[in-house]
Amino acid sequence: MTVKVLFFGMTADLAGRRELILSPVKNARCGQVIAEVIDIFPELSKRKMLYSINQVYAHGAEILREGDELAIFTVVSGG
Amino acid sequence: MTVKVLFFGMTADLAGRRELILSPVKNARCGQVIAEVIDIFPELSKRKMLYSINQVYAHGAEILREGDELAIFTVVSGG
Amino acid sequence: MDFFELTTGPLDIGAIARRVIPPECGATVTLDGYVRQFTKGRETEFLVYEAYEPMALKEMEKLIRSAHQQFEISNVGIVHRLGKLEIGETSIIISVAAPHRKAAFAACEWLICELKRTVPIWKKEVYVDDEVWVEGENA
Amino acid sequence: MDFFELTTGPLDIGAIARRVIPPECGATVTLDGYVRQFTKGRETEFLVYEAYEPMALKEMEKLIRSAHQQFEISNVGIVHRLGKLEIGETSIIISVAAPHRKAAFAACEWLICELKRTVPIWKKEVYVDDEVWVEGENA
Repeated sequence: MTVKVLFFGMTADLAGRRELILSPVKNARCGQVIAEVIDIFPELSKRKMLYSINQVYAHGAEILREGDELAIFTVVSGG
Repeated sequence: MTVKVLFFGMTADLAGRRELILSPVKNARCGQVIAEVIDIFPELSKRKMLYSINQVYAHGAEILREGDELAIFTVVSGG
Repeated sequence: MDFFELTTGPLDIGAIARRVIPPECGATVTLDGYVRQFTKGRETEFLVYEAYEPMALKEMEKLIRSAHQQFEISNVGIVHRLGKLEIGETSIIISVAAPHRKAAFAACEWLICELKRTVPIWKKEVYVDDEVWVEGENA
Repeated sequence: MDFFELTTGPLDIGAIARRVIPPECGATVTLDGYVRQFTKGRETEFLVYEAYEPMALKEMEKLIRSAHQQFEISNVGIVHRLGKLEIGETSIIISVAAPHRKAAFAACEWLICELKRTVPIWKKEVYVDDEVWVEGENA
Protein backbone atom coordinates (compact mmCIF):
# COMPACT_ATOMS: atom_id res chain seq x y z
CA MET A 1 0.00 0.00 0.00
CA THR A 2 1.03 3.65 -0.30
CA VAL A 3 0.61 6.50 2.15
CA LYS A 4 1.34 10.17 1.62
CA VAL A 5 3.54 11.82 4.26
CA LEU A 6 3.30 15.60 4.67
CA PHE A 7 5.76 17.98 6.36
CA PHE A 8 5.15 21.55 7.54
CA GLY A 9 7.22 24.43 8.88
CA MET A 10 10.26 23.09 10.69
CA THR A 11 9.74 19.46 9.63
CA ALA A 12 9.57 20.58 5.99
CA ASP A 13 12.87 22.42 6.48
CA LEU A 14 14.49 19.44 8.24
CA ALA A 15 13.27 16.94 5.65
CA GLY A 16 14.04 19.33 2.80
CA ARG A 17 10.67 18.57 1.29
CA ARG A 18 6.96 18.98 1.93
CA GLU A 19 5.75 15.57 0.77
CA LEU A 20 6.88 11.96 0.51
CA ILE A 21 5.17 8.84 -0.79
CA LEU A 22 5.94 5.69 1.23
CA SER A 23 4.95 2.08 0.70
CA PRO A 24 4.78 0.52 4.16
CA VAL A 25 3.74 -3.07 4.78
CA LYS A 26 0.02 -3.72 4.91
CA ASN A 27 -1.57 -2.86 8.29
CA ALA A 28 1.52 -0.93 9.37
CA ARG A 29 0.96 1.15 12.46
CA CYS A 30 1.41 4.92 12.39
CA GLY A 31 4.39 4.66 14.78
CA GLN A 32 6.21 2.23 12.46
CA VAL A 33 5.84 4.55 9.51
CA ILE A 34 7.02 7.52 11.60
CA ALA A 35 10.12 5.49 12.55
CA GLU A 36 10.70 4.77 8.87
CA VAL A 37 10.45 8.50 8.06
CA ILE A 38 12.93 9.33 10.85
CA ASP A 39 15.35 6.76 9.42
CA ILE A 40 15.25 8.66 6.15
CA PHE A 41 15.50 12.11 7.79
CA PRO A 42 17.38 11.64 11.10
CA GLU A 43 17.25 15.40 11.80
CA LEU A 44 13.58 14.94 12.64
CA SER A 45 14.45 12.91 15.73
CA LYS A 46 15.82 16.01 17.48
CA ARG A 47 12.42 17.63 17.83
CA LYS A 48 9.22 16.86 19.68
CA MET A 49 6.89 15.62 16.95
CA LEU A 50 3.15 15.53 16.56
CA TYR A 51 1.37 13.61 13.82
CA SER A 52 -2.03 13.30 12.24
CA ILE A 53 -3.72 10.76 10.03
CA ASN A 54 -6.19 12.17 7.53
CA GLN A 55 -6.15 15.50 9.38
CA VAL A 56 -6.95 14.06 12.82
CA TYR A 57 -4.34 13.96 15.59
CA ALA A 58 -2.82 10.48 15.92
CA HIS A 59 -0.99 8.80 18.79
CA GLY A 60 1.04 6.16 17.00
CA ALA A 61 -0.95 2.97 17.53
CA GLU A 62 -3.34 3.60 14.63
CA ILE A 63 -3.24 1.22 11.68
CA LEU A 64 -2.68 2.94 8.35
CA ARG A 65 -4.80 2.24 5.29
CA GLU A 66 -4.13 2.61 1.59
CA GLY A 67 -4.08 6.28 0.58
CA ASP A 68 -3.92 7.66 4.14
CA GLU A 69 -2.44 11.12 4.60
CA LEU A 70 0.10 11.13 7.43
CA ALA A 71 1.39 14.54 8.57
CA ILE A 72 4.46 15.05 10.75
CA PHE A 73 5.03 18.41 12.44
CA THR A 74 6.45 20.16 15.50
CA VAL A 75 4.34 21.53 18.35
CA VAL A 76 2.02 24.13 16.83
CA SER A 77 2.67 27.85 17.30
CA GLY A 78 -0.22 29.73 15.70
CA GLY A 79 -2.12 32.59 17.24
CA MET B 1 -23.99 80.95 49.84
CA THR B 2 -25.15 79.45 46.55
CA VAL B 3 -24.69 75.95 45.14
CA LYS B 4 -25.56 74.68 41.69
CA VAL B 5 -27.66 71.51 41.59
CA LEU B 6 -27.50 69.36 38.43
CA PHE B 7 -29.94 66.66 37.25
CA PHE B 8 -29.37 63.99 34.62
CA GLY B 9 -31.45 61.38 32.82
CA MET B 10 -34.35 60.29 35.02
CA THR B 11 -33.76 62.96 37.70
CA ALA B 12 -33.84 65.66 35.01
CA ASP B 13 -37.16 64.25 33.79
CA LEU B 14 -38.59 64.01 37.33
CA ALA B 15 -37.44 67.53 38.27
CA GLY B 16 -38.48 68.89 34.87
CA ARG B 17 -35.15 70.71 34.63
CA ARG B 18 -31.44 70.09 34.37
CA GLU B 19 -30.19 72.74 36.76
CA LEU B 20 -31.21 74.61 39.90
CA ILE B 21 -29.46 77.30 41.96
CA LEU B 22 -30.02 76.94 45.70
CA SER B 23 -28.94 79.13 48.61
CA PRO B 24 -28.54 76.82 51.59
CA VAL B 25 -27.34 78.00 55.00
CA LYS B 26 -23.59 78.34 55.42
CA ASN B 27 -21.83 75.02 56.15
CA ALA B 28 -24.93 73.04 55.13
CA ARG B 29 -24.23 69.35 54.67
CA CYS B 30 -24.83 67.63 51.36
CA GLY B 31 -27.64 65.53 52.86
CA GLN B 32 -29.52 68.63 54.03
CA VAL B 33 -29.41 70.16 50.58
CA ILE B 34 -30.55 66.88 49.00
CA ALA B 35 -33.52 66.88 51.42
CA GLU B 36 -34.30 70.45 50.36
CA VAL B 37 -34.23 69.44 46.71
CA ILE B 38 -36.52 66.48 47.38
CA ASP B 39 -38.98 68.85 49.15
CA ILE B 40 -39.13 70.87 45.93
CA PHE B 41 -39.38 67.80 43.67
CA PRO B 42 -41.05 65.03 45.74
CA GLU B 43 -41.00 62.65 42.74
CA LEU B 44 -37.25 62.27 43.30
CA SER B 45 -37.89 60.45 46.60
CA LYS B 46 -39.22 57.40 44.72
CA ARG B 47 -35.85 56.45 43.28
CA LYS B 48 -32.55 55.31 44.64
CA MET B 49 -30.34 58.38 44.33
CA LEU B 50 -26.62 58.91 44.01
CA TYR B 51 -24.94 62.30 44.34
CA SER B 52 -21.66 63.95 43.67
CA ILE B 53 -20.00 67.17 44.78
CA ASN B 54 -17.74 68.81 42.23
CA GLN B 55 -17.77 65.60 40.16
CA VAL B 56 -16.74 63.28 42.97
CA TYR B 57 -19.18 60.77 44.50
CA ALA B 58 -20.56 62.06 47.84
CA HIS B 59 -22.16 60.23 50.74
CA GLY B 60 -24.21 62.99 52.38
CA ALA B 61 -22.07 64.09 55.33
CA GLU B 62 -19.90 66.45 53.27
CA ILE B 63 -20.10 70.17 54.03
CA LEU B 64 -20.91 72.26 50.97
CA ARG B 65 -18.94 75.37 50.04
CA GLU B 66 -19.87 78.45 48.03
CA GLY B 67 -20.06 77.62 44.33
CA ASP B 68 -20.08 73.82 44.78
CA GLU B 69 -21.63 71.74 42.03
CA LEU B 70 -23.99 69.13 43.48
CA ALA B 71 -25.31 66.48 41.07
CA ILE B 72 -28.27 64.20 41.80
CA PHE B 73 -28.86 61.13 39.68
CA THR B 74 -30.14 57.57 39.62
CA VAL B 75 -27.90 54.48 39.60
CA VAL B 76 -25.78 54.70 36.47
CA SER B 77 -26.53 52.52 33.44
CA GLY B 78 -23.81 53.16 30.87
CA GLY B 79 -21.90 50.54 28.94
CA MET C 1 -0.90 55.67 25.48
CA ASP C 2 -4.13 55.36 27.41
CA PHE C 3 -7.19 57.27 26.28
CA PHE C 4 -10.76 57.77 27.43
CA GLU C 5 -13.33 59.67 25.44
CA LEU C 6 -16.99 60.46 25.09
CA THR C 7 -18.28 61.00 21.58
CA THR C 8 -21.56 61.28 19.72
CA GLY C 9 -20.13 59.78 16.51
CA PRO C 10 -20.04 56.11 15.47
CA LEU C 11 -17.36 53.96 17.12
CA ASP C 12 -14.78 52.09 15.05
CA ILE C 13 -13.64 49.03 17.03
CA GLY C 14 -10.66 48.39 14.75
CA ALA C 15 -9.34 51.93 15.01
CA ILE C 16 -9.70 51.92 18.79
CA ALA C 17 -8.10 48.50 19.29
CA ARG C 18 -5.18 49.61 17.13
CA ARG C 19 -4.55 52.77 19.17
CA VAL C 20 -3.69 50.83 22.33
CA ILE C 21 -1.05 48.62 20.72
CA PRO C 22 2.53 49.25 21.86
CA PRO C 23 5.39 47.56 19.94
CA GLU C 24 6.30 45.19 22.76
CA CYS C 25 2.82 43.78 23.35
CA GLY C 26 1.32 40.62 21.95
CA ALA C 27 -2.43 40.76 22.46
CA THR C 28 -5.33 43.14 22.70
CA VAL C 29 -8.67 42.23 24.21
CA THR C 30 -11.59 44.38 23.17
CA LEU C 31 -15.09 44.55 24.62
CA ASP C 32 -17.67 45.85 22.21
CA GLY C 33 -21.11 46.65 23.71
CA TYR C 34 -23.96 47.48 21.42
CA VAL C 35 -27.62 48.25 21.29
CA ARG C 36 -29.78 45.18 21.69
CA GLN C 37 -32.90 44.81 19.65
CA PHE C 38 -34.73 43.03 22.45
CA THR C 39 -34.50 43.64 26.19
CA LYS C 40 -36.53 41.22 28.29
CA GLY C 41 -38.59 40.34 25.22
CA ARG C 42 -39.48 43.97 24.49
CA GLU C 43 -38.41 45.49 21.17
CA THR C 44 -36.28 48.59 21.48
CA GLU C 45 -36.64 51.27 18.77
CA PHE C 46 -33.44 53.07 19.67
CA LEU C 47 -31.36 54.15 22.68
CA VAL C 48 -30.23 57.47 24.09
CA TYR C 49 -27.13 57.73 26.27
CA GLU C 50 -26.59 60.79 28.45
CA ALA C 51 -23.54 61.52 30.60
CA TYR C 52 -22.45 63.91 33.29
CA GLU C 53 -19.53 64.48 30.99
CA PRO C 54 -16.79 66.05 33.14
CA MET C 55 -17.42 63.59 35.98
CA ALA C 56 -17.68 60.64 33.56
CA LEU C 57 -14.24 61.47 32.15
CA LYS C 58 -12.79 61.76 35.65
CA GLU C 59 -14.25 58.39 36.63
CA MET C 60 -12.94 56.78 33.44
CA GLU C 61 -9.49 58.15 34.18
CA LYS C 62 -9.68 56.73 37.74
CA LEU C 63 -10.68 53.32 36.39
CA ILE C 64 -7.72 53.24 34.02
CA ARG C 65 -5.33 54.27 36.80
CA SER C 66 -6.72 51.55 39.05
CA ALA C 67 -6.49 48.95 36.25
CA HIS C 68 -2.79 49.73 35.79
CA GLN C 69 -2.25 49.17 39.51
CA GLN C 70 -4.04 45.82 39.51
CA PHE C 71 -3.05 44.27 36.18
CA GLU C 72 0.12 44.03 34.12
CA ILE C 73 -1.18 45.89 31.12
CA SER C 74 0.37 48.34 28.69
CA ASN C 75 -2.41 50.52 27.38
CA VAL C 76 -6.14 50.99 27.81
CA GLY C 77 -8.59 52.73 25.51
CA ILE C 78 -12.19 53.44 26.54
CA VAL C 79 -14.64 55.22 24.30
CA HIS C 80 -18.32 55.58 25.18
CA ARG C 81 -20.80 56.91 22.69
CA LEU C 82 -23.52 59.39 23.73
CA GLY C 83 -26.74 60.61 22.16
CA LYS C 84 -29.09 58.55 19.99
CA LEU C 85 -27.98 55.06 18.97
CA GLU C 86 -29.74 52.78 16.53
CA ILE C 87 -30.11 49.02 17.03
CA GLY C 88 -26.80 47.21 16.49
CA GLU C 89 -24.66 50.32 16.91
CA THR C 90 -21.75 50.13 19.32
CA SER C 91 -22.22 52.05 22.55
CA ILE C 92 -18.91 51.27 24.19
CA ILE C 93 -15.50 49.92 23.33
CA ILE C 94 -12.88 49.00 25.90
CA SER C 95 -9.58 47.84 24.48
CA VAL C 96 -6.69 46.61 26.61
CA ALA C 97 -3.21 45.70 25.36
CA ALA C 98 -0.89 43.59 27.47
CA PRO C 99 2.26 41.52 27.07
CA HIS C 100 0.29 38.47 28.25
CA ARG C 101 -3.26 37.95 27.17
CA LYS C 102 -4.42 36.73 30.60
CA ALA C 103 -3.94 40.22 32.08
CA ALA C 104 -5.64 41.80 29.06
CA PHE C 105 -8.73 39.59 29.51
CA ALA C 106 -8.88 40.19 33.27
CA ALA C 107 -8.40 43.96 33.01
CA CYS C 108 -10.93 44.36 30.20
CA GLU C 109 -13.56 42.41 32.13
CA TRP C 110 -12.86 44.37 35.32
CA LEU C 111 -13.05 47.70 33.45
CA ILE C 112 -16.44 47.07 31.85
CA CYS C 113 -17.84 45.83 35.16
CA GLU C 114 -16.58 48.90 37.06
CA LEU C 115 -17.55 51.32 34.31
CA LYS C 116 -21.15 50.09 34.48
CA ARG C 117 -21.09 50.57 38.24
CA THR C 118 -19.39 53.95 38.61
CA VAL C 119 -19.23 56.10 35.48
CA PRO C 120 -22.14 58.60 35.41
CA ILE C 121 -23.77 57.68 32.13
CA TRP C 122 -27.44 56.77 31.74
CA LYS C 123 -29.26 54.82 29.08
CA LYS C 124 -32.80 55.51 27.92
CA GLU C 125 -34.57 52.71 26.08
CA VAL C 126 -37.12 54.02 23.63
CA TYR C 127 -39.96 51.68 22.63
CA VAL C 128 -42.70 52.29 20.07
CA ASP C 129 -45.07 53.58 22.73
CA ASP C 130 -42.91 54.31 25.76
CA GLU C 131 -39.46 55.21 27.01
CA VAL C 132 -37.57 54.25 30.17
CA TRP C 133 -34.41 55.56 31.80
CA VAL C 134 -32.62 52.39 32.82
CA GLU C 135 -31.41 52.24 36.41
CA GLY C 136 -28.25 50.24 37.01
CA GLU C 137 -28.15 47.25 39.30
CA ASN C 138 -25.18 48.26 41.44
CA ALA C 139 -24.91 51.27 43.72
CA MET D 1 -23.47 32.51 12.38
CA ASP D 2 -20.12 31.05 13.37
CA PHE D 3 -17.19 31.28 10.97
CA PHE D 4 -13.58 30.16 10.83
CA GLU D 5 -11.21 31.13 8.09
CA LEU D 6 -7.61 31.20 6.99
CA THR D 7 -6.55 34.08 4.81
CA THR D 8 -3.40 35.70 3.49
CA GLY D 9 -4.95 39.19 3.43
CA PRO D 10 -4.97 41.82 6.20
CA LEU D 11 -7.47 41.27 9.03
CA ASP D 12 -10.10 43.89 9.90
CA ILE D 13 -11.01 43.50 13.57
CA GLY D 14 -14.09 45.74 13.27
CA ALA D 15 -15.52 43.82 10.34
CA ILE D 16 -14.93 40.49 12.07
CA ALA D 17 -16.39 41.58 15.44
CA ARG D 18 -19.45 42.87 13.63
CA ARG D 19 -20.09 39.58 11.80
CA VAL D 20 -20.70 37.64 15.04
CA ILE D 21 -23.35 40.01 16.41
CA PRO D 22 -26.85 38.56 16.59
CA PRO D 23 -29.76 40.92 17.36
CA GLU D 24 -30.41 39.51 20.84
CA CYS D 25 -26.86 39.78 22.14
CA GLY D 26 -25.33 42.52 24.19
CA ALA D 27 -21.57 42.16 24.09
CA THR D 28 -18.76 40.95 21.92
CA VAL D 29 -15.29 40.15 23.22
CA THR D 30 -12.51 40.16 20.66
CA LEU D 31 -8.95 38.92 20.96
CA ASP D 32 -6.55 40.55 18.55
CA GLY D 33 -3.08 38.99 18.34
CA TYR D 34 -0.40 40.73 16.37
CA VAL D 35 3.23 40.60 15.39
CA ARG D 36 5.52 41.76 18.16
CA GLN D 37 8.53 43.85 17.35
CA PHE D 38 10.57 42.27 20.11
CA THR D 39 10.55 38.67 21.32
CA LYS D 40 12.77 38.02 24.32
CA GLY D 41 14.70 41.20 23.53
CA ARG D 42 15.42 40.21 19.93
CA GLU D 43 14.07 42.38 17.12
CA THR D 44 11.85 40.59 14.64
CA GLU D 45 11.95 41.74 11.00
CA PHE D 46 8.74 39.99 10.00
CA LEU D 47 6.81 36.76 10.58
CA VAL D 48 5.63 33.94 8.37
CA TYR D 49 2.67 31.75 9.33
CA GLU D 50 2.15 28.40 7.67
CA ALA D 51 -0.81 26.05 8.20
CA TYR D 52 -1.82 22.53 7.42
CA GLU D 53 -4.89 24.19 6.01
CA PRO D 54 -7.57 21.47 5.80
CA MET D 55 -6.67 20.13 9.25
CA ALA D 56 -6.45 23.66 10.73
CA LEU D 57 -9.98 24.39 9.53
CA LYS D 58 -11.25 21.09 10.99
CA GLU D 59 -9.59 21.86 14.34
CA MET D 60 -11.03 25.38 14.37
CA GLU D 61 -14.46 23.97 13.71
CA LYS D 62 -14.03 21.49 16.60
CA LEU D 63 -12.98 24.30 18.93
CA ILE D 64 -16.05 26.32 18.08
CA ARG D 65 -18.31 23.31 18.61
CA SER D 66 -16.70 22.65 21.97
CA ALA D 67 -16.99 26.32 22.99
CA HIS D 68 -20.73 26.22 22.30
CA GLN D 69 -21.04 23.18 24.56
CA GLN D 70 -19.14 24.79 27.43
CA PHE D 71 -20.24 28.42 27.31
CA GLU D 72 -23.53 30.24 26.74
CA ILE D 73 -22.47 32.06 23.64
CA SER D 74 -24.26 33.03 20.45
CA ASN D 75 -21.63 33.27 17.74
CA VAL D 76 -17.93 32.80 17.29
CA GLY D 77 -15.67 34.10 14.54
CA ILE D 78 -12.06 33.00 14.16
CA VAL D 79 -9.80 34.24 11.40
CA HIS D 80 -6.10 33.41 11.27
CA ARG D 81 -3.81 35.09 8.80
CA LEU D 82 -1.15 33.11 6.91
CA GLY D 83 1.93 34.06 4.90
CA LYS D 84 4.21 37.02 5.57
CA LEU D 85 3.18 39.50 8.27
CA GLU D 86 4.89 42.78 9.04
CA ILE D 87 5.41 44.09 12.59
CA GLY D 88 2.16 45.30 14.14
CA GLU D 89 -0.06 43.41 11.71
CA THR D 90 -2.83 41.27 13.15
CA SER D 91 -2.23 37.53 12.93
CA ILE D 92 -5.42 36.33 14.59
CA ILE D 93 -8.82 37.59 15.59
CA ILE D 94 -11.25 35.64 17.75
CA SER D 95 -14.57 37.33 18.32
CA VAL D 96 -17.29 35.91 20.58
CA ALA D 97 -20.78 37.33 21.01
CA ALA D 98 -22.91 36.36 24.00
CA PRO D 99 -26.00 37.55 25.82
CA HIS D 100 -23.84 38.01 28.95
CA ARG D 101 -20.32 39.34 28.71
CA LYS D 102 -18.95 36.91 31.31
CA ALA D 103 -19.45 33.97 28.94
CA ALA D 104 -18.00 35.96 26.03
CA PHE D 105 -14.81 36.70 28.00
CA ALA D 106 -14.46 33.11 29.22
CA ALA D 107 -15.09 31.57 25.79
CA CYS D 108 -12.74 33.96 23.97
CA GLU D 109 -9.94 33.24 26.43
CA TRP D 110 -10.53 29.49 26.21
CA LEU D 111 -10.59 29.60 22.40
CA ILE D 112 -7.26 31.43 21.98
CA CYS D 113 -5.62 29.13 24.54
CA GLU D 114 -6.88 26.00 22.79
CA LEU D 115 -6.17 27.32 19.31
CA LYS D 116 -2.53 27.88 20.24
CA ARG D 117 -2.40 24.33 21.59
CA THR D 118 -4.20 22.38 18.88
CA VAL D 119 -4.62 24.11 15.52
CA PRO D 120 -1.82 23.10 13.10
CA ILE D 121 -0.34 26.50 12.30
CA TRP D 122 3.35 27.39 12.69
CA LYS D 123 5.06 30.72 13.08
CA LYS D 124 8.49 31.54 11.70
CA GLU D 125 10.25 34.54 13.23
CA VAL D 126 12.61 36.18 10.77
CA TYR D 127 15.45 38.26 12.22
CA VAL D 128 18.03 40.33 10.33
CA ASP D 129 20.51 37.43 10.29
CA ASP D 130 18.52 34.34 11.18
CA GLU D 131 15.10 32.71 11.16
CA VAL D 132 13.43 30.30 13.58
CA TRP D 133 10.33 28.14 13.37
CA VAL D 134 8.71 28.65 16.76
CA GLU D 135 7.73 25.50 18.63
CA GLY D 136 4.69 25.83 20.88
CA GLU D 137 4.83 25.16 24.58
CA ASN D 138 1.97 22.69 24.87
CA ALA D 139 1.72 19.29 23.32
